Amino acid sequence: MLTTKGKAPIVSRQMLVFFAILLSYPLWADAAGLYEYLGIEIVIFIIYALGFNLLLGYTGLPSFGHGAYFGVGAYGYGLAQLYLDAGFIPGLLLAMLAGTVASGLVALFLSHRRGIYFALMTIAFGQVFWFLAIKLRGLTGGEDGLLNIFRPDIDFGLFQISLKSNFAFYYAVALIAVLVTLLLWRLVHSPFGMAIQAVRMNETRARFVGYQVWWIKWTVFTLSGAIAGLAGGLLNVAQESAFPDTMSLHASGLIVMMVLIGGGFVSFWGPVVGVIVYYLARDLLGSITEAWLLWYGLLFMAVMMFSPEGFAGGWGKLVAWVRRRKQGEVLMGGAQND
Amino acid sequence: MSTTTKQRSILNRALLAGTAIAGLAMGTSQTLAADPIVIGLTSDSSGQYANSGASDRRGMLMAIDEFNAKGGVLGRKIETVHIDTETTPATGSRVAERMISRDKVGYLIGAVSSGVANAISQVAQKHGVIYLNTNSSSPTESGANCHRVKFVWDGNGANFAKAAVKNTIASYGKNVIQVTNDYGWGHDTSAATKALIETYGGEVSDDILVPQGTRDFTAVLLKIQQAKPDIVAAAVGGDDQKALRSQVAELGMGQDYAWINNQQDWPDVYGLPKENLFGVFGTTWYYGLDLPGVDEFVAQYQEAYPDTKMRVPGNVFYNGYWATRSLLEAIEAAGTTNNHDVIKKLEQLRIPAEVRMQHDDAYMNPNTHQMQQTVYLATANTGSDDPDDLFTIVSHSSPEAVADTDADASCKLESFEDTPVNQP
Amino acid sequence: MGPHFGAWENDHMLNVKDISAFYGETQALFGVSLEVGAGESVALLGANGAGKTTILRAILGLTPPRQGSISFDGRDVTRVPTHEIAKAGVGWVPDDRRIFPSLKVQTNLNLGRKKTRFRSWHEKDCFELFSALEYLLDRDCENLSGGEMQMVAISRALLGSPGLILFDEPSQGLAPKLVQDVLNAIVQLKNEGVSVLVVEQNALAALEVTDRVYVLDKGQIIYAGASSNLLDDTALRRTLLGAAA
Amino acid sequence: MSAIQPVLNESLGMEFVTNLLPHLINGLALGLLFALIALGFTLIVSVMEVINLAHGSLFALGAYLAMVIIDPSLQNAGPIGLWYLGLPHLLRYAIALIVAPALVAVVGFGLELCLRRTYGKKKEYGLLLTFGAALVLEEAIRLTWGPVEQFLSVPKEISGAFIANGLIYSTYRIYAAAFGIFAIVLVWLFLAKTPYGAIIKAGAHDSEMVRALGINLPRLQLLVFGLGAALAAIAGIILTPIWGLRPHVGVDAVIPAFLIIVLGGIGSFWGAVLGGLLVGMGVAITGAYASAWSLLSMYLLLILVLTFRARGLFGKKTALEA
Repeated sequence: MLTTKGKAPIVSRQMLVFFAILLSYPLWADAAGLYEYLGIEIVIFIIYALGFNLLLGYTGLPSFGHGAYFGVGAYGYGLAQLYLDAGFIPGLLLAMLAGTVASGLVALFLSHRRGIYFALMTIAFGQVFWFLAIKLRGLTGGEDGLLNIFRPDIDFGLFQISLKSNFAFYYAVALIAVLVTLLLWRLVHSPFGMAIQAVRMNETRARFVGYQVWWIKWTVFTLSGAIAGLAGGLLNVAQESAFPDTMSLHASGLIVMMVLIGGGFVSFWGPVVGVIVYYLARDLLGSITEAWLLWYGLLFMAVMMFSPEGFAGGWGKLVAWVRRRKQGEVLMGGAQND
Repeated sequence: MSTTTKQRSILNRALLAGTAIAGLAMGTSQTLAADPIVIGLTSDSSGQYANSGASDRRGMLMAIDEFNAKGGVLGRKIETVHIDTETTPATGSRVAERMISRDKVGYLIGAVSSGVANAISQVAQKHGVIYLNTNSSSPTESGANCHRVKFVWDGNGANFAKAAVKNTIASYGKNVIQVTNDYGWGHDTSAATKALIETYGGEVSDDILVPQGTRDFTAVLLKIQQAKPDIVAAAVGGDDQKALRSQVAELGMGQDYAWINNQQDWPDVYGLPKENLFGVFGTTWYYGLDLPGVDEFVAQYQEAYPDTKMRVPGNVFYNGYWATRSLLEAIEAAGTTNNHDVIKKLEQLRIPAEVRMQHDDAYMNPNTHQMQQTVYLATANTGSDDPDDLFTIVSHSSPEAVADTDADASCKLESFEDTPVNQP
Repeated sequence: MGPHFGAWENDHMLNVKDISAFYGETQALFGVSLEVGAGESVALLGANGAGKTTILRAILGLTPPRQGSISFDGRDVTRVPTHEIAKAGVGWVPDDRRIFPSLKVQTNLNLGRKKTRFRSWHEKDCFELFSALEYLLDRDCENLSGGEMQMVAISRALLGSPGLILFDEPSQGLAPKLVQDVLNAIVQLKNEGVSVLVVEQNALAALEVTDRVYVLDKGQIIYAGASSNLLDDTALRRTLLGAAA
Repeated sequence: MSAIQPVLNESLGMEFVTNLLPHLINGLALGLLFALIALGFTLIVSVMEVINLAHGSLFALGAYLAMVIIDPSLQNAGPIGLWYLGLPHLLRYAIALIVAPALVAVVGFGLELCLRRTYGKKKEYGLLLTFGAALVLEEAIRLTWGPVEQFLSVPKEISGAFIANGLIYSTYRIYAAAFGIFAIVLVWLFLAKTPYGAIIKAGAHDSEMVRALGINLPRLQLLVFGLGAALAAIAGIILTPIWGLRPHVGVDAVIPAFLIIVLGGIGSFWGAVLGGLLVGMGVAITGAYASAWSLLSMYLLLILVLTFRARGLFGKKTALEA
């Protein structure tokens, strides 16, 4: 179960490992048969997934339409660059703002809904946004997407850094990922983090204890929407365009899959693992077989059947098992009941 | 299609290592053969255009096999990498990035969906990699979204509409209803058609927009019946079009109005009942054309692909084949793989009619990078029992008669200075 | 192992041996053992949360014990699926009745009907036990009173021809007169040869209609003996069960 | 786009009504088809509280199998094959309508056995397992039959068109709608009039109590899942002659099914039927007067209904909400 206690180090050991891998990636990517651009997308989706897991794993609210806010961020960034001539950082802030406004509005409808009805409302709203992205072609470029975005320079006043190369842009994205990770890590260990977990464990009880449950749900949904918007904005820069497909039900379903296959319900790091597994599977299986989704689907089914808490859950169980073995404890038999 | 091409990048390394070891073992001082030219095939193998994508790819590979059989290009073998672009622009973008940066491809070929073509061409332009849009027929591909590195080989919506509209209004009447798929390609095609309808004296009394993903056209068909037009001009694509076709055919409404449909890609209609193929539509090529060389081409196809369900090559295959062949010929003519030189050769491309197996000479428009070629107007061939012989060619129009004149105005190619030099 | 009291060693209908059970990670039972003989009626008393219901759930296989064993009618049923245990002849009258509210009384009864190796019960036998039941058959269960629901719940269990019937708080929420009806029914069942295990808060009532008693506290058996002993010994009863008993 | 004409006078009003009537009929027919799609979905969700996202893939699989049964490629299969191909088209269609759903039911059994491992855990796990199964089935269909558009041939007895009031209507559409009514009634009779129905309802309400009555609930769940899968297949066989047949046709089916059961209220049989009719009407009417928005109308309808009625039209509280 995903439970955090109030006290946590600002930087944990796993975090250091993650940062080390993140920041060294361009140095060994080529040798490992990978490439920089792949890293860019993986890191962007890690940001997206970490924010999404705030909602799914920590608060227990399944959103199957989160692609909408990712997409709104992507379009937000693109439009900011095309019409407001906004630079990299202002553009990203506007992308976040767009994600915040869109998810905040939707959250007004959602924050009083629970369980399956919550999930279905997210689908319905997600479809509405997706539909509008295709329909409002004057603004969004329709199904062809919003094109001709360019990778700008980051303007620090005194000097500028060009993001044209994948190498430079990778580091920009990686630094943002470091910031987002630190921020979210603090957040889940804050009183607010305790509150959202209380909502997940028992919404009714959380209400009795005195939490303003709808307000917590609204805030966490909006926050994850803002982070999705940021990630969407980054993908827009990476691809130099924004496409409606990122808002489709399929794309929204995939982020849920990634987070869960990694173990978002049991670990802060589940989403990170899930995104990496998905992208590597796609890149490696995808270059071997056209039916890669068949194999990925089977893998996913197997995970849901045998280790529904994902890779992180399976890992956790393995670690616990090894530890118990070491201590020579006898494993207790019998069925577990929740 | 050979399955080995997909694993090429992995095989490459193994082969390279193997050759190196073999070379050492034999103790020869033989120099390694020149590096192969790697071409990235970006056609879809899943999603809405999966089937066309497969046909497209078969065309490319047949051209590549021809060249490899005579020793490759500039003495270098041609290898291919294929990754599914899933009929999804965002995937197209990533696949292009991967192919360029990891698989080190020199050229990218293949697209059916204009969204994917667009996404790939942006990446290609950034890296200066020549990209052939084989089969996407959106007018914007050689208009607003044209690029210096991109060449478009299919006829576009404007070409096809020009071929169809004049004829139909003269024969059937002036009152036209348009049915438009409510997305970019639909609107572009519909707008081009509307302008033509008005030019030739027709009147558009209604434009029924149908959202992408529509599976049930009964409401639309009821409206058409209530309005009783002479002509229905449909710009409905992909799966939607297939649903529309079967529903019109079922009601027998194909004969009641003159239907002008957009282009019919061969893989989309192959195997469907002929009554589903009502109305007229444009295409760039048909295997039943009575021209020299066609029979040999069909025979070559059947020999190369004895197991495909489609027993004859269609327009998508044709475009894929010719795009690839023209690129390889341009490289040979340029004597170098340098992208700027190859682009210049392609811009001057001119292929005689008898070589292209069309009625007119085809040539590249250097301002829009779209191939100018004969456009055929076709309808269902209900008179034949041959399951392959689906079309009757009604007429053919010269490239000049159907030229997309708006494209020249809206296309702004990047300068050569703004296009990175690339010599694969 | 708990002490043996008056039960016939070779004639056990139910034999629960040293079971431990958990709800999630919380342990609810700590090595509980108890027996019910053929044709015997046994009371299981104890405070709220002592683990009484958990024992019934363990017997039914709904909360299988992690340790220990349960046998019914000479057969080990520790890891057997619930429906098999029920088919072997264990009936259950749960504390909140658990009547299916969207169905008619008749349908509820039909759902319980089955054959076992024990004496077969028919609807008319239930009517003899509860004369009012006959007139309820066409009613929707949503509109039944508490007493009527209890009648349906007991009859539904009986139509399953049980050899042992588990009552969970049968008198809970019923008016005094109805409580008496239910208690009479329990006595009658025993007379018909059905073994009975009754979990009750109302200790005096339960002791009056049973042969033996177990008292449970914090998941452990703290007393076992004849019901009459505890009924007579007010001081002991109060020590075990609190001042109200 | 034609706007809705204001009803200024009697004759204009009459014209409006006569114009509208065919669209209402269309909406009704469409609604019945939507209800048919949702039928198996609602059965599984109400009995087992599993949102079966593989519903669409089973829908597609049913149609593909039926296609093969109607027109198998038996040219080289000897006398039995030739004999089979010589049977009337209508008979082969009828065989397909029985055999294909039965085969899909077997696939449904397999899926239910996989799902078993998720019972008693988070509801999302079951849902996601079926999402994975949907991917797998769709890819398997693509590998088996290719990505090509296929064609499920319909016997001439139920195809073609007829003219009424000067408008052409599709015979098949009438058959499909009638079949929709037939299937709805059949499922309702099964649920309301057979002992299985009572067990299914009881199992949906309180699975523990049902097991404690000696009923083999796992076997029942297997049966119900198989039945739901078979109903998905039947919907696929009926719908794909209208929609066309391709590997991802299932996605077109599963999303409306989803919306419909939520609209009607999860667990309510008549809610699902009403939800189907509402969506059908909504799509048909917007199709007539604001066609560009016809597909979005179902989502807007859902948002509207759920904003005012948290559990849909006839929904009750279920475990899916926790």
